[in-house]
Amino acid sequence: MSEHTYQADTVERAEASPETEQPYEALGVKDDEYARIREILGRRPTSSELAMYSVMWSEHCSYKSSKVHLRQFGERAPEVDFLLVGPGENAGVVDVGEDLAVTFKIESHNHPSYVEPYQGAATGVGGIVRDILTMGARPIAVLDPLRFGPADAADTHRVLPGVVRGIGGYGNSLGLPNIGGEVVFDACYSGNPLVNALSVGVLKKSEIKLAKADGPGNHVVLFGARTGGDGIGGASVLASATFDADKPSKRPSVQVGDPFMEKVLIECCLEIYAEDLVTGIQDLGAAGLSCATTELAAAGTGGMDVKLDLAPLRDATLVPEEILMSESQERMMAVVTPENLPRFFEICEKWDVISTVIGTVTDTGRLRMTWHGETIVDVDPRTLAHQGPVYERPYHRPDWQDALQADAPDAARLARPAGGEQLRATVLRMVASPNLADKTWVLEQYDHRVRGNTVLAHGEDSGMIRLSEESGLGIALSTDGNGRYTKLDPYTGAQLALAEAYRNVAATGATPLAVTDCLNFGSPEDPEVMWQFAEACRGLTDACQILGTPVTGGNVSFYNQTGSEAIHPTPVVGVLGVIDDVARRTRSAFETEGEVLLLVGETLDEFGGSEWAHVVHEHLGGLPPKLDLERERQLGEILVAGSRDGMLSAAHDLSDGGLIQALAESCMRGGKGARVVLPGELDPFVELFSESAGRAVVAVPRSEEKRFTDMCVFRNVPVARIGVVDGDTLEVQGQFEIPLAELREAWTGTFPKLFG
Amino acid sequence: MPARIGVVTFPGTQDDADALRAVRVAGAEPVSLWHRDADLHGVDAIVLPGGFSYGDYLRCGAIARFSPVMESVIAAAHEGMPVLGICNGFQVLCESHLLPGALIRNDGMLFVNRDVRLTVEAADTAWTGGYKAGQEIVIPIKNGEGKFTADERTLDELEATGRVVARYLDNPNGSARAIAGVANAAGNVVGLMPHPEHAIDELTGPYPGPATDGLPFFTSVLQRLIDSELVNA
Amino acid sequence: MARVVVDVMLKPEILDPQGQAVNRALPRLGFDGVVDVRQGKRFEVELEGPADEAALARVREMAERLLANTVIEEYRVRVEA
Amino acid sequence: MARVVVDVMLKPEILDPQGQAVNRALPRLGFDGVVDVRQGKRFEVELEGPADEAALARVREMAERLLANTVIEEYRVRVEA
Ligand SMILES: Nc1ncnc2c1ncn2[C@@H]1O[C@H](COP(=O)(O)OP(=O)(O)O)[C@@H](O)[C@H]1O
Ligand SMILES: [Mg+2]
Repeated sequence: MSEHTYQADTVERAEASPETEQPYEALGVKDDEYARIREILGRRPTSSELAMYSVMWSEHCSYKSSKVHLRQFGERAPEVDFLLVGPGENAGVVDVGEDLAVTFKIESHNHPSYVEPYQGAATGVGGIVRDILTMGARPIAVLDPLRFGPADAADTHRVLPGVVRGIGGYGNSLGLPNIGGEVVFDACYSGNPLVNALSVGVLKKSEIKLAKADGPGNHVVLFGARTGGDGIGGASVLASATFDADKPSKRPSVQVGDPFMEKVLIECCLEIYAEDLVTGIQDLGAAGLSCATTELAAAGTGGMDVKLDLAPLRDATLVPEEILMSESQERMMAVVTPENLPRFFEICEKWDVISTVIGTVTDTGRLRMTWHGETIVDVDPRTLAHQGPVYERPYHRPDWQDALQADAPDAARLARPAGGEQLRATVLRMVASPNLADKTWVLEQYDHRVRGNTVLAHGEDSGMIRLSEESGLGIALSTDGNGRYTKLDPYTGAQLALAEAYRNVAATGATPLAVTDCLNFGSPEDPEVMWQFAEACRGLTDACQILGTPVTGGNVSFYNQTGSEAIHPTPVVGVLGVIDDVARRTRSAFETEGEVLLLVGETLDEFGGSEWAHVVHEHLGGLPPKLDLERERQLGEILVAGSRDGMLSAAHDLSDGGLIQALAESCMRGGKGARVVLPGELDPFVELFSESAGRAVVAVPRSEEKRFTDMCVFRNVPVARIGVVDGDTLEVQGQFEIPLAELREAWTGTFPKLFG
Repeated sequence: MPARIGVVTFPGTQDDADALRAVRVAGAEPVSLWHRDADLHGVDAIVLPGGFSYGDYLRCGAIARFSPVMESVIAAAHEGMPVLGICNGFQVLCESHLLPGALIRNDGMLFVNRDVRLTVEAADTAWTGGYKAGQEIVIPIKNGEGKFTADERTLDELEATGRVVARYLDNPNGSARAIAGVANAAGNVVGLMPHPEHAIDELTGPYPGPATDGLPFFTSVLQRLIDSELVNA
Repeated sequence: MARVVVDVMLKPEILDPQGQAVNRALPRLGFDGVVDVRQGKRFEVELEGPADEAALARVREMAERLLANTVIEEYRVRVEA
Repeated sequence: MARVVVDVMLKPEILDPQGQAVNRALPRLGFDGVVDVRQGKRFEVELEGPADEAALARVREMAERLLANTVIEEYRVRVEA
């Protein structure tokens, strides 16, 4: 079918045929939403307009269920002076000093990664990197927090290898170091893996770009890949339902990424930015051209005229509704003045990037689109971008929450290992369990070195990137989240995710500054899920206030469920930190024999949602560890000050698996053993495996022990000497001893056995 | 006049910034070369850096090999200019027939990023004069198609003529005879799968070290240029 | 012994970045008159026994489960002369 | 418009890691009776004009220079029915 025989649904036709039935339900538009669209327009929408409203008012783009809860991130944000761009733009921007700013954001690509793991994950990386690029920044790193079903499940073996190859395949080809992330297994993610991706970029403070179409007469340029039929299942319904005559050819169900195209697009954009050739820019992500045109227009002078038939196509049979909804990857839209256009085109030509003027900025307040001369869209862009439906979804605390919290994993309920032999066996079992085991099999598939500024990456508490070779200025990033904790108590669970990421950043010597979050939840139409969501948002907001780290942006992923079974609520939190000189970074490895090991923080008997209860008893119940955010802040300051004053040789935060897991990791990483004497009166099992928050283990030279301990005491943070770095075994005196080689075999064997 | 060392950027090249930095750290003047520009801008030596030129589509290095700059690089290489191809650069050199053999998919099928131990076997090439023959070094690899392959006759010839530049101690990808790098007969053109430009400073090099074993590739060529009086010390 | 060939190509509606890259390179090498190039995979499967219907059915299953990713690829099984 | 197919396979003397990986996976998936698998590439080249001798000669040159690396690969050009 050629485009010329396609009879577009024009505004004129829409006015003349108010009674035409439109398949809005198939596009996910509710009755009342459709009625509102008709009211806004004063007529029925054209099929192209309906396509646009349906995607722009979708949960994914309009945040209609989450908006009322997300607001508090901005409204109750801590007062800070470093936030240059807050929530609402493509990504937040933070002032990191020396004229530099950093932008970072996390996003999810969960559902596509289940359907086609490689392409789903790959395009997830591609999408978030374009958000960073859109802010005017050079993307400089990615992180990939992942969640899968049980490690031995057949479907995990389909999904995980593909996801990992996809993230590596795309990220490596972009030349972006992968400096962190997570790999977590839990039965709740069977059939619904979580593939979140975070990207970070750097730019000059003065060069932030915004997504707005200003200046009537300026050109609207579409550049990058051609538009294909990717991700337009819905639009095809529309096109064929309205015009069943010439059905368009088959449309792909999955988006395929072209990382090479994205790489040249990045370099092309950076050259364009360097010459200051755009007045506004927007990436094409979800909702493609619909989103880019409406958001640019709505944020700018207010109007835009677009000749949709000028968009370069990969598939000539695409109809306007499909072009508007296509989610083809690797595309950008810029607003360019007539003077700058020739140079803009020159740079695109240099990078072999196709660029096409498809429209003009106007001051009409209307977004108008034509298709071969006929008007098919005529709307107020703000009604699409900002005036979507907002739902106050009902929510209530689940009936089962009390029973779940009452089912505490105390000693009477779950048998605990006692005595050296049993503890020893438990240590070996725990380090080999999939969530705690060595992830080298995954991490080796990622390039963490490219660009030559990676100071810390995999195996460290946070990834760290040098921004300036002259001064040593750098940033650190960590992502964390614990679905089990959050299931037990969504408010505290979200806070614990933040606290852990915060602690990880501080442990490497960087000062935590700001937050991005990816909120992975079940269906918002389920009031119990909605309660989890509301609690998590409230918890995160409260915690950010105390820690002084504002949320700068993030993403919500709803409908993560198989049938009616929702995943554990899983807020994944990314924390960005800054360090004035990366040369003073703290590693987690124990490197020097004779150094003193100190445990900072307080250990309680806390096993609700713990890794031990999960691995050994497949138990989930009770309450997550208590959180003292003031204490957490003090610990952060201690870790940063310890690094700044040169007291610390190593630091490692305590989280999943508790003290013994942290010790084991630091020993194996540095190739040195440790002799440990447990300090407290607690049961050794509790000392070793409890997951109490607000703790870290550090190694200090003997000469620094007093100074460091004094610093902790001064801040009222408990500190205890627990041993020394020594030999080639991990020994807990009076309990057991494990040669490093044996420990390493258990720890490193799991992934190759499962996936190798 | 200081030594000027060019680093070529193809579309999809990733490690050009790293190679430029390594050249600078070694004490030479780094010069960016663009694939569409046949002019070598008076450089004294050339690095073809790592990455995914043209997305590594078709075959790694296959499309880059036809860039205008490669016409000049091939001509200069034939006249004796030192040329180092790292990873994707090595693949480009093989595709250009400046070096024998080819690089195909790793035995394990996966992309592997790992610090590997190598022995420098040939210390008489333009890029390895600063090493001792047999010296063991640690340098990262990161590739999916890094398995060196050639027919037996070619392999025998490479061995017999001392053109195996570096060999893996723990062959990570099934490379024929554990070969990690080779040279042309004249010794001015070297191809290497591992990345010496990622092992030039304590902060970012392999951990736990040695972290700077890659630097001599860059200082060696500088020394060679000085010795041959092409440039001033 | 018989040889069965399995051709695996991306479905026509799926973006083929590799084919595109070749496509763009051809004119630069002076090859005109090519409208499109698509790149796929070719598997040569050597069977122990004859390539009878049962064997072909097995190869088809192999293609379905392992050789092709049917979410984005299609395949064809044939006996090579 | 005519379609010409170029099959590119590694030369028999070159070990084929991809084919080997498939080979190893087959028994694990319960497929027996396969002696060997080799994996190569298939290019579908759409020509503007007819696939006459001149066109085929051009495609052969394309294969020789670009589509195959003749150091390790061999190719075959044919018109697909
Ligand atoms: N969980 C969240 N926390 C904070 N901000 C959020 C969250 N989810 C979405 N946002 C913000 O809402 C805005 C719209 O998000 P989104 O539509 O995902 O942006 P984009 O289309 O650019 O990816 C962004 O500024 C994003 O940062
Ligand atoms: Mg965006």
